[in-house]
Amino acid sequence: MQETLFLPLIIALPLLGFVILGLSGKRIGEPAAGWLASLLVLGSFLLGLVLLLQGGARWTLAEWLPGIPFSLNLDNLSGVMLMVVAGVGFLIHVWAIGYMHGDPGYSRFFSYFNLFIAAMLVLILGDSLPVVFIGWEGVGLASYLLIGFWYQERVNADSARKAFIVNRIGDLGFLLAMGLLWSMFGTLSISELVEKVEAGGYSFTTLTLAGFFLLIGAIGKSAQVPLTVWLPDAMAGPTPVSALIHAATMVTAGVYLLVRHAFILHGDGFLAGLIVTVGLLTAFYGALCSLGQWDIKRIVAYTTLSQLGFMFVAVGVGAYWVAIFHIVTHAFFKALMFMTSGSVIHALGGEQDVRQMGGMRKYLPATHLHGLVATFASGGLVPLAGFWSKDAILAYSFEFGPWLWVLMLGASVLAALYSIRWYVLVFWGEYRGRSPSGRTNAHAPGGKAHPHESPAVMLWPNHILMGGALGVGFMGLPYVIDYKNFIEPYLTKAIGDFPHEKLPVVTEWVLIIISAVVAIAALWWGFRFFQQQMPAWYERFQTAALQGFYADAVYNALLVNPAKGLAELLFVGDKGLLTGFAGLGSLMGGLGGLLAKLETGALRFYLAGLLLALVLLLGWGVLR
Amino acid sequence: MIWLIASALLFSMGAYGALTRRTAILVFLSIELMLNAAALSLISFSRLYGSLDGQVVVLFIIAIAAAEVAVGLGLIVAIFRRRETTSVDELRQLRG
Amino acid sequence: MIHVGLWLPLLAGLVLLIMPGLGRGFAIASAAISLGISLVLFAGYGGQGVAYASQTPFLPEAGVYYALGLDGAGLLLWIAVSLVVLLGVWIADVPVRFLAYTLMMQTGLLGIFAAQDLIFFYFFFEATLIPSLLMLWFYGGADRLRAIYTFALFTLVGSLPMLAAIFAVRFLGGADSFLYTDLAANPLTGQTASLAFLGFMVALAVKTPLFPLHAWLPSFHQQNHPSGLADAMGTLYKVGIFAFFKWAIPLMPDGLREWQGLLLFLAAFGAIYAAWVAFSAPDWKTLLAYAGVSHMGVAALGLFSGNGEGTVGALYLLGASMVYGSAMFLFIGLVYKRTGSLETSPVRGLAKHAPALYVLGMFLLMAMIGLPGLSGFPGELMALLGAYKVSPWLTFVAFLAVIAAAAYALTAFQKLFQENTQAQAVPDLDTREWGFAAVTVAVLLLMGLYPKLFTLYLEPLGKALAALFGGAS
Amino acid sequence: MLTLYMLAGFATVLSLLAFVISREANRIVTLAGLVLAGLFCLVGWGQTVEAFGGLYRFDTLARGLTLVAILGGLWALLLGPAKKFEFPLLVLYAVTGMHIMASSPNLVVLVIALEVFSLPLYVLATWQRDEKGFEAGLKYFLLGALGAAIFLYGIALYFGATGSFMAGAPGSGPLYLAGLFLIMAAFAFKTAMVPFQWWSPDVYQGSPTVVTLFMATAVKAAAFAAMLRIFTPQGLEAWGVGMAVLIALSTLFGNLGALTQTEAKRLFAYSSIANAGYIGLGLYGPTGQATIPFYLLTYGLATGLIFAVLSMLSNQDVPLERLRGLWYRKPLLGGAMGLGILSVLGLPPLAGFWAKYLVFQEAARAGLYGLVVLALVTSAIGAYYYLKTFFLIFSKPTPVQEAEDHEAEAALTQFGSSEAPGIPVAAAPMGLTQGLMAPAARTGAPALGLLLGAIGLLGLLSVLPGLGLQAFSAGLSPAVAAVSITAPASGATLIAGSYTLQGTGKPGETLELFDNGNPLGVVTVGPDGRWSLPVATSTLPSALAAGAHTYEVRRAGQATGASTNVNVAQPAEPAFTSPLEGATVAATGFTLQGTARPGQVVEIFEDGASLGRVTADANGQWSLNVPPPPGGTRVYEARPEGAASGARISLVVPEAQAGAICSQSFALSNLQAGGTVSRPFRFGGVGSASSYTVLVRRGDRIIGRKEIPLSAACGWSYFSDPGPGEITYEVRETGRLETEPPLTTITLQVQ
Repeated sequence: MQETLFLPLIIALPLLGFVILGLSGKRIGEPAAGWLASLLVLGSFLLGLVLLLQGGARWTLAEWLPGIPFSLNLDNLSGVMLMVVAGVGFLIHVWAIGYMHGDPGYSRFFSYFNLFIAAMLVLILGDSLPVVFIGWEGVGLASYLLIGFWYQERVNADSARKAFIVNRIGDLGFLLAMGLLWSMFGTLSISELVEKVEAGGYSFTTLTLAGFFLLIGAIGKSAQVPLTVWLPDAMAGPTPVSALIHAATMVTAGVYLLVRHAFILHGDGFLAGLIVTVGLLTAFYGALCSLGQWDIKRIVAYTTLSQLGFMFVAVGVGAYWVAIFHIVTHAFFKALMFMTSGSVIHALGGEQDVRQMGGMRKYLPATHLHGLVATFASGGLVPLAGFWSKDAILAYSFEFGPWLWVLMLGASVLAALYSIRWYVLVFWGEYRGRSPSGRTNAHAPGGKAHPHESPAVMLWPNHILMGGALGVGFMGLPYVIDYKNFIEPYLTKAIGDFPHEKLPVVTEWVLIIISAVVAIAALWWGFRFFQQQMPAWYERFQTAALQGFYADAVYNALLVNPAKGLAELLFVGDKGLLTGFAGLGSLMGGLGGLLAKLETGALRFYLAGLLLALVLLLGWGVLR
Repeated sequence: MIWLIASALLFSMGAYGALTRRTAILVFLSIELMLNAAALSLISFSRLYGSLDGQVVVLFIIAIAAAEVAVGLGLIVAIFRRRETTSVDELRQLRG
Repeated sequence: MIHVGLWLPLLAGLVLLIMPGLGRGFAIASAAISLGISLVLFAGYGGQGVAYASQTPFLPEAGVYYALGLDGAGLLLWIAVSLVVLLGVWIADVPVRFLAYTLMMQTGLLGIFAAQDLIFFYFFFEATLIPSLLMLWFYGGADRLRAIYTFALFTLVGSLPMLAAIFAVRFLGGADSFLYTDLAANPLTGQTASLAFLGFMVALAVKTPLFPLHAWLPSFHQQNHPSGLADAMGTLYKVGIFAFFKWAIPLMPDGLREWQGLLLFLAAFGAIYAAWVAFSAPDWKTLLAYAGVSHMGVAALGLFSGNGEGTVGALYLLGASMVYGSAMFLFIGLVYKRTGSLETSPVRGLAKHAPALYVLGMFLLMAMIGLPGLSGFPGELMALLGAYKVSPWLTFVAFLAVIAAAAYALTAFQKLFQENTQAQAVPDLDTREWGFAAVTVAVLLLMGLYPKLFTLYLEPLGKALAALFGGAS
Repeated sequence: MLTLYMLAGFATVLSLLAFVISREANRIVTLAGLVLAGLFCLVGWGQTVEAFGGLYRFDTLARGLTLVAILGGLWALLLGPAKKFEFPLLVLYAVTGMHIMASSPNLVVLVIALEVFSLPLYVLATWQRDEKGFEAGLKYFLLGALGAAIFLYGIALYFGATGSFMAGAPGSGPLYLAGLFLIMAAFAFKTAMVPFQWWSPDVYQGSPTVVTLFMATAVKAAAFAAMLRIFTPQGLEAWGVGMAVLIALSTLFGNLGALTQTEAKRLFAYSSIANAGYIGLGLYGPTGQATIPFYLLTYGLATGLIFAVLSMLSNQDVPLERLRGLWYRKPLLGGAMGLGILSVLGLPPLAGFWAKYLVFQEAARAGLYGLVVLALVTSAIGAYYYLKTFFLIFSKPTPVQEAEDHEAEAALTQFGSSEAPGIPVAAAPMGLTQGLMAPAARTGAPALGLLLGAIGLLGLLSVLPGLGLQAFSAGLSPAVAAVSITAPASGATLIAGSYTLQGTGKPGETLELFDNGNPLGVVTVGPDGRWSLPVATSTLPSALAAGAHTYEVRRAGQATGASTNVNVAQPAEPAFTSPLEGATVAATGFTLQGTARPGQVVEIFEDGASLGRVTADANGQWSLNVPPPPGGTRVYEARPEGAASGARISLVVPEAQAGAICSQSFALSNLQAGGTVSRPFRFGGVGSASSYTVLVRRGDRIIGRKEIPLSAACGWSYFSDPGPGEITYEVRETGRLETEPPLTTITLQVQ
C-alpha cells in the first residue's frame, strides 16, 4: 500500500470542477461546463482505477487535529465504492449534459454535481472518522443544494430543507459514535480502531452502543425506517440528482458506513436483530408505498427505499460483502431506472404523472429497452444483476433464520411487482396523456409535437448502464455455480474475514430456484394485473400508500408541530427571563425609593435618627 | 464620678431637649447644653488625672460655643426675618 | 511589537474620533496594520508557552504589573479579532466615528487576550464596555436605552463579584502580585476556591454567555446598528470561554471541580435551549444572537470537561465563532442595506437578483451550523470528544442543537433567499463586498480544512489545563 | 509649615484688607493665597514637618489631602459668586480649617479645625438667601452643632480612658470604646455616612452648587485625613466592626436611594454618601494612608467636574431632565460631566476605577470579603443611575430645549452680562431673574482652564495611576517585607565559592550586596519576595578569598541593611559544589562546579569515562561543562591528577522528551582546549543537524568515521576508547564533504 499524493488528487479533481464552475460557470457556458465536470469525474475514476490496480493507496496528514490525522485510504472496499461512485457518477454526468440542456442554472448544476462527487469520495476514502464525517455532511450539503436546485418553488426548497434536517438526526448519531469511540480507544482512525477492537480490553456493551450510534447515522443517511420521510420528497430535484444521489450513491453511504465498521457490528446479536428489523421494515414499507405512487420519480424513489432495506438486512445478517455487492448492482439498475424515467420525462416535456403516460415503447424504443432491462434487473429475473445480489441476500437470510428468508422472499415478490408496475404504466398500454404538443416547460423548451427519443448524449450512458445491469451480477455468483467468485474474497480482504458456514449445496440450489421461479411468477402476474382495471381493494390500498401511509402527517403531529410550538413558547419564556431580571432591577429601584423616603426633610426626625443611630452604635459597640 | 454621671445626664437632657423643642433657638440651646456636658466631663477627668489639659480644652469649648452662637443666631434671625417663624417643623421643602 | 499591536488601534481610534475627516481609509489602514502585526507575531511564535512576554511595574505597591504576553490561544484570538475588525471597517456602512469606536474597542479586546496580569485583564475586560456602550448608544435602535441598561448592568453586576474573587485569589492564595505566573504558582484550594470561582463564574457566564445569564444578548443585538458592525464587535466581546480557560480554571482548579456539574449542565442546556429558541426568532439579529449562545454552550461544554480535547475544541470554536459569527452579522448588514429590514418572516427571494450574495450567505450559514470542512467543525468536534468523556448524556443533549441549528438556520435562510415568488430586486455584491466575501470564505475554509495551523499551538495548552485539573472525573 | 502660615496669614490679612480693596482684587489675592499654599504643600514632598510639640504634623497624608481641599477651594472660588467679598474669604477660612484638620493628630486641634471649617460652611450653605438656602443652612447648622457636641463628648470620654488627646493612643475598656465610637459618629456625620447622613441630601440640594462642590470634595478630604489618624489598622480590633456597619449601610443606602432621584444635586448627594462608604474601606488596610488620598483626589476631580458643570448650568436645582442633550448643546460641559460620571462610576480605564480598586483591595487584604462583595454589588447598582445620567447627557436635545438655548443666547447678547464674558459655555436661562446672587457660573478663562486642567489631571491619573499612588506612598514606612539575608547563617564556616547568598525583600526592588564593605553585586528581588546570588558569580576579586566575610544587603541609596558573618576556608581536596548531590540536572548538558587547591589539576569522570581535565583557579574554583549525558542516574567523580579515585556525586538526568525542536547552533561542551585525557573519555555538545559525523585521525591517517545522531535532548556525544598517543577528531554535519573545514577539531593526548 503506497503513500501517495495522487490519492487526495482524486478528490481534488471534482472539487476543482466545483470551484471553477462555481466561480465562472456562466462564462464557460453550455455544454462546455457539463463536459468539463464530466471529464473531471472521469479523471477521478481513471486515477482511482490505476491506484486500485496498484494495490491501493494511503495518504496521511498527521495531527490534523490533536490526535486525529487527516487520512485517506484506498483499499478494496473503498475502491469498489469509488468505482461505483466515479463510474456511475460519470455516466450520470454525461447524461445530465443532455437532460439539463437549456436550464438557466446549467453550470451551477454541474458545479454542485462535482461538489457532490468530491464529498462522496471523501466519505468513501476517509480513514479517520472526522474525515469521513466531512464527506458525510458534504454529501448532505450537496444533496440539499441539488434537491433545492429549483429553489424558486417553495415546495422544492422545503423538500431540500427537510432532507437536510432529517439527515442531521443521523449525523448526531455519527457524532456521538465518534465521541464514544474516542473515549473508549483514544483514536478515530478506522484502521487503528480495527486493531484496538481486536485487541480487546473494553466493555462489549459500550461497543454495542457505539455500533448503535453508527446505525443511527446510517439510518439517517440511507433513509431507513423511521427516518425515511425525506427521500421521497427529495425527488424535487432534477432527475440526474435522483439517479446519482438518491439512488446510486449517497443513500448507500449508510450501508457503506456499517460495512466499514463491520468489526464493531460483527457478532453482536442485538445490533444484528435491530439492523435486520430496520431493513425489513424499510424493504416492506418502500415496496408498499411504491405500489401506490403516481409520480414516476416517487415510484422509483420508494423502490430505492425498498432495495436499501435489502442491503440493511444483508448487513444485519452479517453478509457484508453481499451488501456491497448489492450496492454495486443496485447502482446500475436503479440509476438506469431513474434515467429511463428521466428520459421519459424529458420526452414528455416534464410530465411526471404516470397516469399521463403509457405506450412509450412505441415512441421511445431505445428507452423502452433500457426500461425493460431495469425492470427485470430490479425485479430479480435470472440472470440479471439484481437477481444474483438479491439471491445472495436471501441465502444469507436463510442462514440467519428461515423465517427471515420467507419474509425476504415476500419483499422480493413486492420488488418484482413494483418494478413491473412501473414498466407497465410507463411503457405498456396506450399513450394516455394529452397531446404533448403545446405543452412547454422550462426543462424542455419549445416542447415537441411528439414524445421524442432522447439525444445520443443521454442514450449512451444508458446503454452502458444497461450493460452493467445485465452483467455485473456475474462477478458475484453463488458458490454452487462459481466456487470462488470474484467479489467475495476481494471485498473480504478489506472488510475483514468473518467466516460462516456455507449452506449445503442442495439447499442453496433449492433456494436459488425458488427465488428465480417466484420472481418470474410475480413479474408475469404483475404484468397481467397492472394492465387491468384495478380492483376496489387495490384502490383503497393505493390511497393510503400514496400518502406514504401517513408517515409525514404522523411526524408533523407528533414531532414537528410540538417542536415548533415549544420554540414559540421558549421564545416568549426567554423574553420573560429578561423581564424577570428587569423585575429584580425595579425591585431595587422600589427599595431605593423607600429608603429615600427616610429623608423626610423634617429636622427633628433627622435629629432623632441621628441620636438613635448614636445610641445603637454606642450600645452595640460598647456592650458587644 | 458623680460629676461624670451629671455630665451624662446633662448630655441626655440636651439631647431630649433638642428632640422635643420646635423652635430653632431652643433646639440650638439644647445642643449647647450638650457641649457643656462635654465640658463638665472634661473637667472631672482633668481632676482625675491631675492634669490641666482638660481644663484648657474647656476654655476652647467655651470659645467654640460662642462662635457657634454667633453664626447660629445670625442664621436663625435671618430666617425669622424672612419667614416670621423659627419653627423647625415648617422647614420641609427639601426632602426625598 | 506586541505593545504597538495593542495600543495602535486605540490611538488610531482617538485620532479618528478627533479628526473624522480622515475617513474610512484611515480606519482600514489601522486595522490592516493590526492584522499584519498579529500575523507577524503568529509567524514568530515558537510554539511553546507565553511569547512576547514583558512586564513593567504599574502599581508595584499593589502588585499590579503592566504585563503582556501571548500564548497559542491568545494569538489565535488576536488574529481573529484583528481580522474581524478589518472586515468590519472594510464592509460596514457606518459613520466614521463609529469606526473610531470600533478601533478603540479592538484595543480592549486585544488587551483581554494579551494581559498576563489579572488586574490588567480585568481592566481591559471592563474598559471594552465603554466603546461598546457608546456604539450602541449613538447608533442603536429606537429602544436602545433598555438594551444598554441590560447590557451594562449585566456586565457590571457580573464582573464586580469577579473583582472580589480576584482579590481573594491573590490574598488568600498568597501570591505576591497579580501576575499570571505568580498567581498560577499559588492556586486557591478547597472551599475558598469554589467561592472565588463562583465570583468568576457569574462574570464570565454573562460574557460567555451561559444560560440563564444570556438574557442581555438578544436585546443588545436587536438594538445595535443594522450594519452589524457593532454586533460583530459584540461577538468578539464574548470572551467568557477564554477567561475561564486562562484565569478561572488555572487559578482555581478546585473551583471547577466543585461547580463542574452545574456548569456542564448549564452549557449543555443552553446549547439546545438557545438553538430551539432561535427557531422562533422574529428577526435575523435575534436569531444570530441565540445561535451564538448555542455555539458558546457547546464550547463551554468542551472547556468544562477539563480535558485536553475539550479545551482545544472550546478555544478553537471560540476563535472560529468570532470569525463566522461576526461575518454573519456583517453579512446581515449587507442584507439590510438592500432590503431595509431584518425580519425573518417575509419571503424575499433575494437569490434571484443577487446570486453572489446568496452563495456567500449559504457559505456563512453552513459555517455557522458547523458543516465539517468549514471553520465551526473542528472546534465542535473536539469539544464533543472532550465532553463525551465526562458526560455522555449532557453531550447528547447539547448536540441536539446540531439538528435544531439546521432547522432554524435553513428555515430563515429559505425565506430570505429562496421561494422567489415575491422576489425583491436588489443589487448583487459590489467590488468592496466581493473583497469581504473572498477574505471571509478563504479564512473560514482555511480554519475548517487545516485546523492544525492553530491546534498545534492549542494542544499543549489543553494538555496543561488537563494536567492541572487532574483529568476528568 | 509654610502652607499653614500662608493660609492663616492670607485669611487674617484679607479679613481686614477686604474692606479696602476691590472685591475683584480680593478674589485674586485669595486665589493667589490658595495657590501659594498649594505650592508649599508640594515643596519637600515626602518629608514630615512637626511643630507645636507634635500638635501639627505635616506629612504626606496632610500634604495630599490639603491639596485636595485646596483644589475644592479653587473650584469654589473660580466658579462661585463674586459680588460680595465675603465669599472668597469664607472659602479661605474653611480651607484653613481643613488644612489644620488634615495636619493634626491632636483631637482638640481637630475639634477646633472642625469648627473652623464648619462655621464658614454653614454660612456658605445659606448664601443663596432663599427659602431652600435657609432651610439647608439651618439643618446643616443644627445637625452640625449636634455633631460637634458628640465629637466633644467623645473626646472627653477618650481623654478619660487614655489620659491623652493624641489620636491613636492605646486604650481599652467601655469608656475608651464609648469615646471612640462617639468620635466615629462625629466623623461619620461629617463625611455623611449612614446612619449619620441625614443632612447631606437636603444640604447638598439647598446650597449653591459651588458650595455643594466644596462640601463634596474638600470636607470629605479633611474628615478622612483625621479618620486615618484616629482609626489606624492597629486599633482595628476596637473600631473595625462598627465602621464596617457604617460602610455597609452607606453603600447600600447611598446607591439605592439615588436610584429614584430626579434632581442632579440630590442624586450626587446620595452618590457621595455611597462614596464615603467606599473610602471607608481604605481604613482597614496597611496602605490606606496612600490609597485613600488617591481615592479622594480622583473623586475630587471627578465630582468636581460634575458639580462644576452643574454650577455652570444653574445655581438652583438642576432637574435631571435639564441635562438632556447637554453634549449636543454644550460639548465641553457635556463631555466634562460625562467623564466625571464615568470616573465616579469606576469604569476602567478612568482613574475612578483604579481608586475604587485600590480601596477595595485594602479591605480584601484585611480579609473583609463580605464587605468587599457588598461594596462591589452596590457599585453595580450605582452604575444604573450613573449611566442614566450619562446617557441623558448624550441624548438628543428636545426641540423645546433647543428653543430655550436660542432664547438664552439671544438674551445674553442683548443684555450682556459682566458675569459671563466670552466663552459660551454657560448654559441656558439664568441670571436674569435671580436678583442679588444671580449667575453663579463664572465662565471666564480661569474656570475654563480649571475644567480642562481637571480633565487633564484625571486623564493622567487614568493612564498612570501609579504616579499618584507613588506620590501618596512617599514617606510611608515600608509596609512590605524588610530586606534580610536568610542564608548562609551567621557564624557558618564555608568553602570559598561553594555557597549562595539568599534573602528576602520587596518584590521587584533592586538590592545591593556588599562583602566586607566592598560592592559584591546587585540583585533583583523576584516576585516571590526572594533573591539569591551565588558568590562564585561575583566579579569582586576578594569575594573568594579565605577568611572572615561580612555580607550586607542594602536598599539602593541606604546606608545600612541586614548582614551576616561567615568564615571562609580555602578548599583542600577536589570537591563538588554545584549541583548538589542527588539533584536533577538538564538533559541538555550542565555545568559542574567545584573546588580544589589553587592550581591543582582535576580530572572529571562520568561513570568512569573521562570528561577532561580542569585546573583550579587562584581561589580554588574550577568548572566544567558536561556534554548532554544519557538519561538516568550518573555518577561524577573529581580525581586529582593521577589519583585513582576522588570525590563523587550522583546526579539524576531526566529522559529527554522526544520531539523537541532543536535550534541551538553547534557547540562543543568539553575538551575544547584539547590537552591530556585518560581513557575512555567522552566529548560532545549541542547542535541542530539531525546527525554529525566524527572523523578520527592519527596524524594524517584517517583511522575511523562514525555517524552520531542527535539525541532527543538536542545533544551529540562521542564516546571513545583509543590507544595512547595523540589523536585528532573532526566533527562535521553528516553529508558534508571531508574536504570542507570541520565544525570543530579536537586534538587530544590520550594517556
